[in-house]
Amino acid sequence: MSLDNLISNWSKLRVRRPQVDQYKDSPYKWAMVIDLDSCTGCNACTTACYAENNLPVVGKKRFLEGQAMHWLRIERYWGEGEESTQEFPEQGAAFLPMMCQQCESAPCEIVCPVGATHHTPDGLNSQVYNRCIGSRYCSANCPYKVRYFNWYNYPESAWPSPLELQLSPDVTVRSKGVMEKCTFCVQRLTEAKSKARTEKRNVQDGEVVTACAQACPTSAIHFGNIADSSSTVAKMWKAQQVELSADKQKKDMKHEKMPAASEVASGVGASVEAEKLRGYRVFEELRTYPSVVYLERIRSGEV
Amino acid sequence: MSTVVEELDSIGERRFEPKAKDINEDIAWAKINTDVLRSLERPRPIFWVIFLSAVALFGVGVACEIYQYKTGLGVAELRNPHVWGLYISTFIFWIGMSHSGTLLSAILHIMHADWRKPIYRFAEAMTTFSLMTAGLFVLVHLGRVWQFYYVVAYPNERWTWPNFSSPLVWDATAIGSYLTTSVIFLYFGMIPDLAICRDSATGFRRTFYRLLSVGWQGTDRQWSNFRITYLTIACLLIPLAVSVHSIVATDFAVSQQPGWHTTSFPPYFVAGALYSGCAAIITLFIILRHTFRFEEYMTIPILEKLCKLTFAISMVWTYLNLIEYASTWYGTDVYAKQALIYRATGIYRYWWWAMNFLGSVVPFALAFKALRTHVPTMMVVSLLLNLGMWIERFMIVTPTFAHGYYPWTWSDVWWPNWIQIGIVAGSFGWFTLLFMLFCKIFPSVSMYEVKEMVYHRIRARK
Amino acid sequence: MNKKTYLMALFNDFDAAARAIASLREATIAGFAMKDVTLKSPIDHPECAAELGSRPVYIQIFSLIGAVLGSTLGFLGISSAQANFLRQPRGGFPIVPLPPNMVITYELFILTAVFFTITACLVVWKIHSDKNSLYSVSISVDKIGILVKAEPSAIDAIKQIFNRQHALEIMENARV
Amino acid sequence: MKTFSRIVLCLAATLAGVSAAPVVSADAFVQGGPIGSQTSDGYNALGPVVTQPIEFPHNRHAGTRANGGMEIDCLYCHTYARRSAVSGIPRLSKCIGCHNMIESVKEKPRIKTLLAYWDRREAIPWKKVHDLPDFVRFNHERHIQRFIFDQGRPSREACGYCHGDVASMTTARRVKAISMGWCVSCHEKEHRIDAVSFKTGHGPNDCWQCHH
Amino acid sequence: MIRFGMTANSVASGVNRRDFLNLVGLGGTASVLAGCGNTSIESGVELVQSYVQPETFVVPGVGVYYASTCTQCGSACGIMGKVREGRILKLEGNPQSAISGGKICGLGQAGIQGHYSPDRLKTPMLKENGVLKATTWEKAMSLLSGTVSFTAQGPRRVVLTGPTSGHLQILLKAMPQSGAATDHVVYDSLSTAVAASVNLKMFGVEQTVGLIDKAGLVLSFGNDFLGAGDSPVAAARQYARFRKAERRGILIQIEPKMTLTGANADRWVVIAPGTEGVLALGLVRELLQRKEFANNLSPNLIAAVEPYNQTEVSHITGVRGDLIPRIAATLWEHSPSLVLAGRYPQGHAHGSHNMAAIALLNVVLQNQGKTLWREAELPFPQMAPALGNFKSLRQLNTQMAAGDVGSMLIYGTNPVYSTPDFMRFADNLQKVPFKAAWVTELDETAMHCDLVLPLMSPLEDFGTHVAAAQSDGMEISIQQPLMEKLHPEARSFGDSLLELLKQAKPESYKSFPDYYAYLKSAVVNAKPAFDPKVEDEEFWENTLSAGVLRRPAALLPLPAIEFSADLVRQPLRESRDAAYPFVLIPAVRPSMRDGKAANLSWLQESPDPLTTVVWDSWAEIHPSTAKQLQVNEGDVLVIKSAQGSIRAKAYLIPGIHPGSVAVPIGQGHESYGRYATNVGVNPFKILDPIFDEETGELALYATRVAIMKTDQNERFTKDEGATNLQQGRKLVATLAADQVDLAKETPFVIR
Repeated sequence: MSLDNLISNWSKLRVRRPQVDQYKDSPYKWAMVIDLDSCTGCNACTTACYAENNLPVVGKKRFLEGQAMHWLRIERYWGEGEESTQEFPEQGAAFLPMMCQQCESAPCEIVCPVGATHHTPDGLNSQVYNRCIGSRYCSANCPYKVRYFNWYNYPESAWPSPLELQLSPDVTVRSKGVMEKCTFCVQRLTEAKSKARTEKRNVQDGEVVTACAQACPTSAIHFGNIADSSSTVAKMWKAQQVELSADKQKKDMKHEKMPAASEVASGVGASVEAEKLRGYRVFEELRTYPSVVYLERIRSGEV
Repeated sequence: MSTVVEELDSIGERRFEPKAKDINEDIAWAKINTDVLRSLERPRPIFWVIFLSAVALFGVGVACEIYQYKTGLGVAELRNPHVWGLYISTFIFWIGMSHSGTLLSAILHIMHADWRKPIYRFAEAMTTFSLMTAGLFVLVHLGRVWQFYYVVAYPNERWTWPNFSSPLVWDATAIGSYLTTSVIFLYFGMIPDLAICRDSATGFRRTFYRLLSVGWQGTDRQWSNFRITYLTIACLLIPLAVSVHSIVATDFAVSQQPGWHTTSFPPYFVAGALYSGCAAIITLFIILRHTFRFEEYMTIPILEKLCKLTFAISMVWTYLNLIEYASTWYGTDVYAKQALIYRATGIYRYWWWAMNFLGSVVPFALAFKALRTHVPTMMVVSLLLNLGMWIERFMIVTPTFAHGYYPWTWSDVWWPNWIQIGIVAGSFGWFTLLFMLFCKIFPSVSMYEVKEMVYHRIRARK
Repeated sequence: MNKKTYLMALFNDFDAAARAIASLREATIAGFAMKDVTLKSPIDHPECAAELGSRPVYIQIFSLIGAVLGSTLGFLGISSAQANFLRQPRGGFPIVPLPPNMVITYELFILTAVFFTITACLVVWKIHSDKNSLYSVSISVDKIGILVKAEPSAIDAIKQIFNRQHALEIMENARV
Repeated sequence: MKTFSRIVLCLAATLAGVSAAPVVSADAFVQGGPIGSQTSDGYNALGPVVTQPIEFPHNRHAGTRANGGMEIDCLYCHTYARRSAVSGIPRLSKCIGCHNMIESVKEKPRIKTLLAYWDRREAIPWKKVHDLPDFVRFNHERHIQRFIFDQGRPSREACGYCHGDVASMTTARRVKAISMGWCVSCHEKEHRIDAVSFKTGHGPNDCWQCHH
Repeated sequence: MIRFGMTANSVASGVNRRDFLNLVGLGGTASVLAGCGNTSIESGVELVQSYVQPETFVVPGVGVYYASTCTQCGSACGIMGKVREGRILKLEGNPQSAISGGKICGLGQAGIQGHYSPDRLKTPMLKENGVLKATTWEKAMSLLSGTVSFTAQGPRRVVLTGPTSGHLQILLKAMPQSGAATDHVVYDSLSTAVAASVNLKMFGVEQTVGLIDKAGLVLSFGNDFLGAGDSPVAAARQYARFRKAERRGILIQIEPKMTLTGANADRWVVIAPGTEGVLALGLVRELLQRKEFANNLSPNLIAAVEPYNQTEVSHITGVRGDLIPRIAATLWEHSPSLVLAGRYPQGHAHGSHNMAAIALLNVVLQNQGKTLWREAELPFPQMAPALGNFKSLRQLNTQMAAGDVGSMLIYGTNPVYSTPDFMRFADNLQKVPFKAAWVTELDETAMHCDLVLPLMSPLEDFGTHVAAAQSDGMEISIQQPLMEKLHPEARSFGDSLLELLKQAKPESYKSFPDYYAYLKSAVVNAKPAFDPKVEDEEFWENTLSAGVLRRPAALLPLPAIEFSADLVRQPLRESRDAAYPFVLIPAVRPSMRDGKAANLSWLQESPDPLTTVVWDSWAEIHPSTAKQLQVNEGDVLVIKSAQGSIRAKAYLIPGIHPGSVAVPIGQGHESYGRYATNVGVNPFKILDPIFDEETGELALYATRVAIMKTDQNERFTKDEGATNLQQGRKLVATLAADQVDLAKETPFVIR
């Protein structure tokens, strides 16, 4: 709170983010990999999220009015285009667990008038309930629409006694008029970091996971620290050639340069084809630089 | 004086062909005072009827707001993804309306268009009151309005500041500045008239006007300082007004959503603001002309000029609108294009076509002399234009929420509910209420400037 | 000074008033100075006021001062506030972003300039105001008044000049 | 107001062309000074008196020998503070552990109340004195680890930063402002990372450290 | 993670050292509800968490994990409960459990809500003048004692329960043995008794174990193993390994209405309801034509499957003709394969035949010993689960109607809700002079009882469970309290049973003061089978701490079967009934099962995976059917069978056979707490009296209905927005399996 802050901030923090080595010196950058081929759409993760994060049950009427409070929602799509072409969904349904993508360059962060949502040193997109005044600009500007607003005072109605005994004391219960969203279970991260600091070390891979990743019966959700290159998630990002600070993946550029169909048929382009990787981030072209990598669903065409 | 006037008049008749005069230049100055001050007299019963209706309408809005405040914004059927609803649309509408006063007083003042003089006062009042109404919507739409002071940059015990990168903070400064400046401008331009009121009033009203007229005696020093100050503020007000609505436009243009993220939004918003302001002036012009029998001041030729101005601005608006469609249509942003197609074909399609019809086709009525000199027609047309401009704001805000980036949250069912409509209606009651009070307390025609106008016109004929 | 007497003549039109002021200036009357003549009119009439001689207006200097102060202090204030906002690393964007500063500075620049302008104007009026000066309500209708402050010895000469220009009414008031 | 004065100072310094003169870092190694003087804004509000089930004499247990105290370390009783976010209240059996042995005071009314609770195996309903709003998460463990274990400060001083000199009170009362700015003012300061090195670091400035 | 068992003296001894499980200092919970509104710092308003003499590991503000077992379905997943300040906060999977492997499903997560439910029954209730009124346990026990008789004469005294296992099952078995009751009837509305009977007939065991992760291809006839299956968490874990195997496993799902498993299939094939057996035989016929079979074919078999040629099968099942040889070829190429059969083929009059045909396919594919096994031997067969069926309830119902039943003790089942109207079960229940139910919440059956007793929630109680299907060794799951009783009057069902048994056979049970003591002594007695070296107390502690008693045991091979012609009997094609042109599919929702979980608000608000509907019932129809009927989404339909009708909104879904309408099971409770009551409709009620010809089980999917459109249209309460397509955005991208090299993608960590 002083002049040296002013000076140092001008020089140090006037940087464009994300940049390539942004988390080179920092101990943590939390990120996820969600394998859509493993995801069965069973909703275990969403219920785990309700249990972990004190999410209110809004009831039928409010759900109907679009006021549901699920931080993590499972979307089910029947197709990719604008019209459904098949009579029967022969390759099943496509499920997508969608939660806050913890963007590196989050559209919500710049527009919040009071700075209630900001970027943490761990690369998370925070939401500070007590600072929020409820202008909902962040939600308006979120391309993923994963921010949920407390349209009512849920503490009054959502937990009739003794249901309120289930509420986690580590997570603030949100009253009316504030925005909330997936936090990557920040209460777990804080606890793990605190424990690690007491033991004078960094949080190790697998030591802390989000509630959804913990519950997922097929282990489709992987959570970890990509600042630590030895972590599973960092390895998965690397294997999928997804880079945090790139808005277009190298493999996709390769893919664009893919040979014509005739060449593929003659075997010329086969090597390029074989390199097809599954990792992508939703709406990468919007340059939000999300921290969640999805792995494409696989379907066998043999039958 | 009268001899000179008569002489000049005879010359004028010879030199200027039958073109209608903006105002009867031979009007006695004393008559100007009496005519205008008559509007401050004890109101007729019909005044109270309308006034109380306005209070009642405002009361409806207040009741809705109290309910919403106590229960949460959910009662307004706001939801994901429709998080803003009518509140922000109507906020932009009122902000836009506020640009009329600036246009008529400041811009036309600088351009020496003296026909503005009989009508700018109420336009300025409209500016002030519509800004006050717009400000209410900012508060109404906040989830935790009791914490609104978090937006204000002030040293506090939390050691926190607002986020200056947010267009909402720019909004707060811009609207705050504009409101302050508008009030100052309205008041300052009124000082000589307040002195007139002081001179003809008695009792506590005299004291009231005496305090407000800050010792105005019409001395040459007062006049010369007044002239310069007024001009300076007018000059400062114009860029401010332009910045205010372009900053409101940045609320959308700075965001990333399809249909909002448009470079042409700031000028488009400013044009829309001037447009809706002019339309509102025509409406109030006709109402005041009729109510206070200001036919001699708010004359048909002035109305005609206003209509021409409105028509010109409507064409600017139309152009900017088409530019936006064209750049989206031929651009590569598929999301924005889908959003545009959705506006034209989705559930809000009737509104979208209505907006284009009312905003771009109806103003052609202003291009015909027969129509624009016909007062009832103009009343209808101006109301239609206002409606069109309100729909424009609705169509900016709502379809993007309904059809944004994320298909899963596309919604095809959202319409505002009675709480939102009640609060919007209440805002009209609040505006009417303030405007009626203004008309009864302050002269809604600038007396000294009408005198200047006729004086200079007579001199010009010489 | 306190022995000076106030005298105000009302005229029907600006031409007469202008002629009266011209006569006053041409006449050399002891105990009377042109700076003590004030024109009171229902509308702004710069041509007539010009007869009184040069009376410069300094308002715009204050506007300028306001504008400069508003923009510099505003810019610095906002920057320091931003820089001190808990030093939170803000994802993707610098903590002291220039464009928003420009926008807000722009608003503050205008607002401060307006404040300075109007304050200056009101102060100027206050400086020149004279509580006991003569005033007639007809000035606010359509009459033009010329207020003169002079030694009692000069009063008669001035009255004569006024009467020569067909003054409608001459009011007199001795300073207490 | 101090905040404001700093901004003004900041501006004045900039206008005068003075280079970055650190305002805070001058007291980099001073971590609060004497107990009771650490508030950032001159606010030393004494909170309300809280009526506890037993008027516990902190001064008798933890006060200095000179004042008739026994100089028991804070962490002896408030033992949870070193390993949990909450410092907690010592369990009843801990009180009894000593007081079963001390015959001399067994007949005193407060001790009788205490023993009555023990006989009923009933937890004593102590009231919270330093009760933060529910959206604030203060972690005792981190602060104890840092100031007592890493820096080797006496617990009476370290605890006293926030709780005041409880050892001079009977039942504890709130002494410090405990406002957000007050917390931040300390987090902004450079603190030595341990007792021996001269490396410094400051507390986290991330909102989510305390609010989630 | 800190994991602890309950100390021995914590329950038995007088000193309550586990008072940390008590809710002390409720101030903490009052404050959680205050939310982020109040910004002021307060003194002296809340209480501090304070203990008398807690365990040393208890630290305020730090969660302690206890192992237990989930009882939300029969799969007996090991769970961990996070306990803090005497409150259980969250359930997680127990990594020591081979069934859950540290994972947990949504249904399991929501178990905590049943515990904290605001509608828990708090006191015993006795019906007086048709109204349930609070009473005392003394009175209740004296009434219950009346049902214990020492003679075998007189009307029947029945204990009716849902599926049970473990030591509770031993006590229940002892009830008729000791004379405390005459019958123990186990009822399960969603039983797999048809499959069990077919398995018994063909393989000699009721339960076979299919190893999904060992298969290269899984062909599933309507087996929703990922959703509402026998053990969804274990199956999902296997499925993940199956997908991530070196050669990625292929899943083909054949069913009339898409299940969650079907939604994950590589190829989902729609089939006319009830014709699964025909398709299976068609596939058998295709396979038999391969040259590998040329030498060792049974001529019986060839002759038996001869009629099921491609055209005929395609005609009957509606499956495209060219698909049949392709499926057969893929089955062979991706050997070892695994053919699974689920609820859909069982739920018909010829359900047994369907199941036999599908089992035959497994045999032809030679999957026994590769992917299909018998369970390992359970060291304590008396603890084996008693799987319910429908047939015995039907018999009981007849006895009740005849007035042969004198008393009925009901636990863990809700037949008034789940029996079809044609049985008139509720009316017949009224003919039973005395009926008592143990429940946590007043459900429909409890409302019809004379005595209703408050049950401890599963998170407050002790118990042991043995899963019906275990593919990895053999384990007994231990259930222990995670929290002190929330309602002091609630009691364990085991305690009540023990009390009754003590009256019937005092000498056998007098040494056990309560069910806990019985359980502990029984578990400790089992020590030699697990860890004979440790002390009894330590063994008990270790058992509680681990939450499971595990014995690594190899799966056993299935016997070779002799082919007989009656295995391939398939009915003639059903004649279409013009009055009831559609087949009703009462679909089982993974989160609701038979309706037991409908009172949990998390599950009510958890969108159905395929329709994303919440808090409601709906009728799924195919868009082509909808077009034909001129029905739009949200139109209220009347679905009418010969037995009655229900109303539900139409939901258009491509994943259903056009001749069917699916209505989910689980909703439509008349009494079951605030979250379940009056939500949706109950399709059980309109089922036709059609039963499996061999076993007498209710045919769940054989009811024929007519659909009538009404004028009403209501919006759906669903998560899905205006579109269910991706509109060209890359949200969920799909790659063909041959384009991906999964080996490059390691590491995957699958537990």
